[in-house]
Amino acid sequence: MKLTTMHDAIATYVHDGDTVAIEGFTACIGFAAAHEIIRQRRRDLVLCRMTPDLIYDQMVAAGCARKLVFSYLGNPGVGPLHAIRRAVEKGIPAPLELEEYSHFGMVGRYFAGAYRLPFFPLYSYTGSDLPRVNPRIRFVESPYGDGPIAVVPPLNPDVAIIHAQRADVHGNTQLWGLVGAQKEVAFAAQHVIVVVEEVVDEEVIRSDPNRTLIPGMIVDAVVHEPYGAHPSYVQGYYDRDNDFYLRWDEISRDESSTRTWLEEWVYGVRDRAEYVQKMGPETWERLKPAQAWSHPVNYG
Amino acid sequence: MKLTTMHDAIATYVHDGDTVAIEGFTACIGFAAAHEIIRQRRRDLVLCRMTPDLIYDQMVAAGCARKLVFSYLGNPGVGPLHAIRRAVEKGIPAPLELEEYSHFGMVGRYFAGAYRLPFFPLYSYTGSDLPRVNPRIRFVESPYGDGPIAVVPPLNPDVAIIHAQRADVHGNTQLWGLVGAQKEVAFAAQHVIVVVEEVVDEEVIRSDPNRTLIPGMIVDAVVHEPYGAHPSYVQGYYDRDNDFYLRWDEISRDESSTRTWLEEWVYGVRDRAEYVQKMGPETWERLKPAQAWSHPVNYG
Amino acid sequence: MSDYSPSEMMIVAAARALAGVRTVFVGVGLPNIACNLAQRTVAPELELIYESGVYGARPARLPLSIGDPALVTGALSVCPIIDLFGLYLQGGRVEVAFLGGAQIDRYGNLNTTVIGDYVHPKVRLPGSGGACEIAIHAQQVFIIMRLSRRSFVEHLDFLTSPGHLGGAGEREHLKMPGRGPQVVVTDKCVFRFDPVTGDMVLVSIHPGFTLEDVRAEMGWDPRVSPDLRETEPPTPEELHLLREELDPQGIYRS
Amino acid sequence: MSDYSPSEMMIVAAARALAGVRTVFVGVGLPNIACNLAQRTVAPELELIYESGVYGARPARLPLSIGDPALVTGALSVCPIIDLFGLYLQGGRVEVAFLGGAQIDRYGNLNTTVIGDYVHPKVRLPGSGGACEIAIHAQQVFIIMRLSRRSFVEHLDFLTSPGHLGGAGEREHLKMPGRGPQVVVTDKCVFRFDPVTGDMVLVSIHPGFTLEDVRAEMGWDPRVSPDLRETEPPTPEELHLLREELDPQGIYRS
Repeated sequence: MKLTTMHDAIATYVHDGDTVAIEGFTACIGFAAAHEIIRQRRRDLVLCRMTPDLIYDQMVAAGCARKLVFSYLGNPGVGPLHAIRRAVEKGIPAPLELEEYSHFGMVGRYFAGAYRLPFFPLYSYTGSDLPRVNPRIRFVESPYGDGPIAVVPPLNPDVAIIHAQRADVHGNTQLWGLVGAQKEVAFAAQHVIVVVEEVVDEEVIRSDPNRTLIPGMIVDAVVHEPYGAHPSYVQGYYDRDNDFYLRWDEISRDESSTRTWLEEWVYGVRDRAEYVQKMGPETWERLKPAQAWSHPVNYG
Repeated sequence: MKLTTMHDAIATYVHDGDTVAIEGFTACIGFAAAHEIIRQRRRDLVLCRMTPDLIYDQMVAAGCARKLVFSYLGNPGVGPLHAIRRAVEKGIPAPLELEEYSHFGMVGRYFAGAYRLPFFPLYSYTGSDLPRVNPRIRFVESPYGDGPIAVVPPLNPDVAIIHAQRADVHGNTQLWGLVGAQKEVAFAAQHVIVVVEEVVDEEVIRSDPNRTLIPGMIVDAVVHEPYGAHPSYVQGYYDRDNDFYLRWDEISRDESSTRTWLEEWVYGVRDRAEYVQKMGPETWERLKPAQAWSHPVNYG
Repeated sequence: MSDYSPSEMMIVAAARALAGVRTVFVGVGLPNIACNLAQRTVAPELELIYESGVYGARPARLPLSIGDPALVTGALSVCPIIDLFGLYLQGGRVEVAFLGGAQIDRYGNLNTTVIGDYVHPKVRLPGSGGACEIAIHAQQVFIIMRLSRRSFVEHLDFLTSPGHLGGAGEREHLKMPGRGPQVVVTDKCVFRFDPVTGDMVLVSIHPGFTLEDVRAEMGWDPRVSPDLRETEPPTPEELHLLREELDPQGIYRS
Repeated sequence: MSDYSPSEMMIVAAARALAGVRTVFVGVGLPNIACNLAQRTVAPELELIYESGVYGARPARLPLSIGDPALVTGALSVCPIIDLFGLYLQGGRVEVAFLGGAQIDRYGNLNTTVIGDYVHPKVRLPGSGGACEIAIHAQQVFIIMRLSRRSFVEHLDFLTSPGHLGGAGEREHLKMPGRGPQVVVTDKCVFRFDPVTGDMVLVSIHPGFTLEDVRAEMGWDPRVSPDLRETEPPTPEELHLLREELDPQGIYRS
């Protein structure tokens, strides 16, 4: 029984200076966890994510991070991440160290971390300037005589935070739609916090074991947090709030409007439940998805 | 539209001397395909499979193979594979070359083949005699200063044969229960034959895209062959015929009883449909599984 | 200029370049619309692969990002990111991929990382994402970028994704499996690459523009094909599909 | 001998060794029954991991192979084989794994490959399966084998799965993450390993057998613990669970 509150999960497993990975490739991005980290005023975090997205833009604006490990710095389908650019280009609110890879390199780092390998080999980076600016990207010679191949080192975060559709109280977690790099980062991490839309009976999980992405044995805390991935989305539960992604482009252009937004929507609410209430029912009505149910399968 | 008969799929994609992988770890073993290969009297095949099981024991007894690439030679839960032992120990019906790995090494070879990597690194084989007898197992030095690690080379079969629960006519294939190394071997192979219990409408596949293990784009032929994995099993369709696994231990102890069995059940039937009929309805009644349906999920 | 926008001309030119292609690796925006148009015209068997892990998408609405839930609903397959890059891309299964960037040089090398110095950048751009490996592995790379002197530069500030590097043959020498950039579609013209030298050659200019218009927007003096011609303008059928079916809200028209 | 079989004694002794363990990597047969017994007695939180990819199985009947469909129905998770070996085993998530073999030496090294010469074997055995990597990665290895002079040998014909290799310290020197074999449960006795030398030490003899019975079945003269004792026989509760609930058909009794 690992069910706890977001407050307690963050207080227990996220410490100043930790290496933290909140994954979710466009979908299932753990904004509720990020906002709680901001509220608890964590500092000097090394934030890992393939696509830092608005979630790390907000955390960087709030001063939580000293470094990003990433592969694509953008507001998907919209434009740049202004707060991160301010930190990188102007040191506002503080300088931000960058350690960058390509997407395949980044997920390869998680894979190596999860598989306890010394490196992940991949045919990327040849001819690129990336290895020149990131000395962690190296090359090994194939012992079968087929030349050199790039490698990236394992990435083992102190804590990984995964948002998913459902889990049981032991942390056996099922995720569908885009599954990104969540399995790899969870197995790579020292501690795992799972945040879900629904806590379900163990029998629901057991009815479809191939759907289980993360087994309870590697999970430390389960947090029940409906709408916890807004403004990103959870397949089958709510759509992506594209309007907010566009609005963030405006809000974040300016340091003070960014701060005002953080005051109102992060520091100004006690928890995600209050954020959900403040957002108002029309938001959730607007983001309600259609029904598109899977054909069940027989495990008998 | 890739739907064809087993006869034509084998005639088109399996040639003398080919490297063939019929995967399926204990479950979904493609016996119908193997029997058709025997009937078409293919010779000098290099047969790849983590667990050669009865399927390759039968193919070796029938004289199809010149070599096995494998990781575990046994009749699971019963004992040795007598026909393969006769070939290895006594050269009956012909000598058989062996190239062996551990399970992780074997699936790592498929992974490297599928990912088009020069090798798959794994911390196996240290202290073991396996690298001494298999020079394809080598070691590379980590460029991060953490010492040597074993590697295995890619394995890219000419053809992979996958048995699954369902596919559409384009070869988009869904498999549940044990999924073994099927995805990796399919992507590693030059050609892929998918054999299924049911050919379903594309809409069934599209209702649950996370369940799709093999996309149609890599599939050459789809064969509809109910009970095509007997005496192994297909989760939700029929149970493992443990009685036959025990009986094979008796049949295969002796060269002539093995030949008699092949005459009756392989050469003596035209196709799998005739085998199914000859087996009789009481067999399929006996192997009928209980119902245990997955809870559906919403992809809206 | 006629009754279509430069974006529409770009989409149409890119779509035509996809004739007969079956698998394309694509982001959102213009390339996505170009692929949808190609599916309805020159490449009926085209399947789209998104780096988010989706294959065989059938979106009920225009996707607004590569992770739009509409791409997942009713798709043929969704796989983990590592498989998307390992099995599909590095596995050699992608025939064509679309790329773009903040800067491009004459060999089709692309910069999406920084303007200025890497450590103290003037402008920090998004970085590679999957572009670096897409550029290496896709059998062919198609580039869509608006022509401008700021973007078509003599020297990149940073080489994120390799094109033909220093010239033809370098990719083969480095054993890169993909053939590299094949075409650059801009709002004013189309370039292809000289197979002998590996550099860009202007092959067609969109109706309404001149060679001087093109030169004025480039950081180097482009080579011009002896067969330089005017780009075929969008047909009424192409414009109809674009405006009535693929992008009825006109999101990608301007 | 009392009213229980040597197999029952082995199962009970192995189950007791699992006290407090939470994750065990297991095949079918005696180890599987031992784990089921441990779940009901000394290790209530024990979850079984099968190399077929199953975690948290809840079989409605006794599984007859590691790929029995009954292991899948109602399991918590089923994963691809590569993840089973990569994420769970090499990932360091397995506390205890059971192994056995055709031959074992005093350091717990195991042979499951050949009797005789590798190229021209007298008996071709199954090979490694997952044993080689299990022996390297599981935090602890428990061995279950019947005691016999053919199996407990001075020199292995082939070293498939490393135990303590040539003695204590060799595993650490080779940076093997697991601690190697901890206990050998046989039908006549139990061995543990000397932490200083890495070789087997006889720690208990099952009721009804003598030290001479044990010596007669070994290819080397075993070291004997100064605290050598008689193994606690199965309790009535243990026998009841085994016979009435876990293996009512008595498949693994003899």
